[in-house]
Amino acid sequence: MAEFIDLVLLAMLALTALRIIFLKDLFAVVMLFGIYSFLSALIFVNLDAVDVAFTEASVGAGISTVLMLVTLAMTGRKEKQSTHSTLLPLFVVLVTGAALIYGTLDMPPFGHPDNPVHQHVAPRYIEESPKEVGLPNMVTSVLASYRGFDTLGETVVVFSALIGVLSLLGVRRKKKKDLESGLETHSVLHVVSKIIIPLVILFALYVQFHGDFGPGGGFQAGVIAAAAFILYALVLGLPKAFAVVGPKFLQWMASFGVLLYASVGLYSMYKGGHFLDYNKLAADPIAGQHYGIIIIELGVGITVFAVMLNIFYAFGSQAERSNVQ
Amino acid sequence: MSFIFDYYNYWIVVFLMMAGFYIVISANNLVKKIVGLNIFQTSVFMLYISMGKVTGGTAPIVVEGVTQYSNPLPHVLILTAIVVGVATTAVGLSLIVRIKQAYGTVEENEFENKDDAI
Amino acid sequence: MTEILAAACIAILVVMAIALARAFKAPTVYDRILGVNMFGTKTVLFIAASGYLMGRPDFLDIAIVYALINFIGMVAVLRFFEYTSPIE
Amino acid sequence: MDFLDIVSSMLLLAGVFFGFSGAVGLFRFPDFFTRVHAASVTDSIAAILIIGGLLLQTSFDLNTAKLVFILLFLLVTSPTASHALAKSARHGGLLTLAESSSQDKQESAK
Repeated sequence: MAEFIDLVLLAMLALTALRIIFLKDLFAVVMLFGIYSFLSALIFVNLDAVDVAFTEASVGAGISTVLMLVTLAMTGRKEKQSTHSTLLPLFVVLVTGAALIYGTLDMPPFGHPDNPVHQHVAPRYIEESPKEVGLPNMVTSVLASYRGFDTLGETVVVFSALIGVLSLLGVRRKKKKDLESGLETHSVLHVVSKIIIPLVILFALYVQFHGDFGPGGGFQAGVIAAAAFILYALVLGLPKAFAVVGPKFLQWMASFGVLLYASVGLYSMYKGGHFLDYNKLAADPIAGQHYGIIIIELGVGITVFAVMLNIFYAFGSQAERSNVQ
Repeated sequence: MSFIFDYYNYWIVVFLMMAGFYIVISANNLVKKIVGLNIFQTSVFMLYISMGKVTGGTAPIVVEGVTQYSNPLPHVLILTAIVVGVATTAVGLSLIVRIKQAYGTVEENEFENKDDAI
Repeated sequence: MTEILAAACIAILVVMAIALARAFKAPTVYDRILGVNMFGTKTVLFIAASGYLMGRPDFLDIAIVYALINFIGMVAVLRFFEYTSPIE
Repeated sequence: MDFLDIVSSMLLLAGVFFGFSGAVGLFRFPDFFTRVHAASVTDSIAAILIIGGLLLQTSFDLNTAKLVFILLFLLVTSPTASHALAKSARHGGLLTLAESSSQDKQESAK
């Protein structure tokens, strides 16, 4: 049954990609790209990667699609007819694709337990991590503990993306009369959003602190909390969202999250261990691992929340300005 | 039939990768190019997750009575790759917005011509 | 019971495919948004049903995220659609 | 198969039937507003029936709470989304079938 679902979903994914190639209406392209992200998340669930599906559904389908829609609001929605010939790209793609298909025949068969990927480090993670780290979710163990240094790097990359976007666009506060929400007439939407936003923030907190036991964690929770505020900004307009959490405050929050993460590493060095060696944080190594993982997940969550919301603010204030002019 | 099931995921991955690649090299519009890049990126994610799947295994979260789990390592790599991917997408889109403000167009051939005029 | 759940999953897949077809080819842009929205809600139901089919129903969190992101995507489409000029 | 299972499978199949009829309505109905009607009404009833069917499968635990949360969330957001979409379409100048046909008549009368 799982194979059959896999077959159908992958076929739908391929059809969606094919349709995106031929569509000229960019608005439709972005909507289909949202569907594409949703479908790939569904396939990740089917292939047992629930944490990845969680991330793809919230980050890929949510934030990317919203950012692309804002960009389209500024750049226009019609793609002009291409001037160069399509024959050469088609030829290149077909040749590369044929070579890659030939290459896949050397791959080990899908899903076989004896494949080389499953031989070396994976069995150790599967068998030892519940004992060494004490968490049921192996993905969180590997992400936060075994590969904690890597995750620190990823958090810094997300932070520097914020710096890049802000230095390119910047967030400017506008005079109130310039900014008019396009959805001001939708009263039903106002009421419903006000009801569900607290629920969404509650759910984000659940994802943040339940990530050790089920799917979830700092990355996902940060994005979901940011999505709640994005909904607020979409429905009620940017000035009201600025009044709740301003861009300046978010910049402080983003750097605070990264520093929180790094300070855990420094503290463990102070305690006599290596950088990010959580075993030294408490007398009992397992308890130390728990403290370390909760704090660094919190740091990741704060950074991702602040970065995603601030990027949306930057795009949104540009869109409002180009709309007013 | 089992031959098809053994390689089906990889073939779809190659197809998606080439679809994204085709959009990137043939489209003039920069937003569409970003969509193509994202499609390409997702196909790579799909390749990793397909390799991590073990038939008969289940998601790598400990439950009682299960011994066979899928490989957690690709999941970790891809989880962080998705977040970094959206961060780079955001930077790319903000570059597009700046290009629109500077040249008044986001079509590749049009602003190349304007560059020559300047 | 497993057969009923499997049948329900397959039927929801078929409904998803029809909604996808509407999103591929639509007479007006609003029809396309309608198809995308219907696809999203049916996906939520599919995840819930397939969780029980596969015997790991503790992944319902993902269905909640889907429902949430689907709604926000819908609001964003409506919000920014008004900025762009229609072509159809 | 005990009583609960039978009720649950009947609910599931009924929900699937309504979902399917809504999908057919997306293609068969003549204008946009009737299509919104077909999609949104069946969306709600299918969500109630399918999640109700799944609820009978749970022993009373965290999963029950999550399913109820999903159901409430869908029941609040899905009609709201349909309403906002129909309202936007109306403001965007889309006409119902009756209006557009009467407009056609007026134009042919001129």
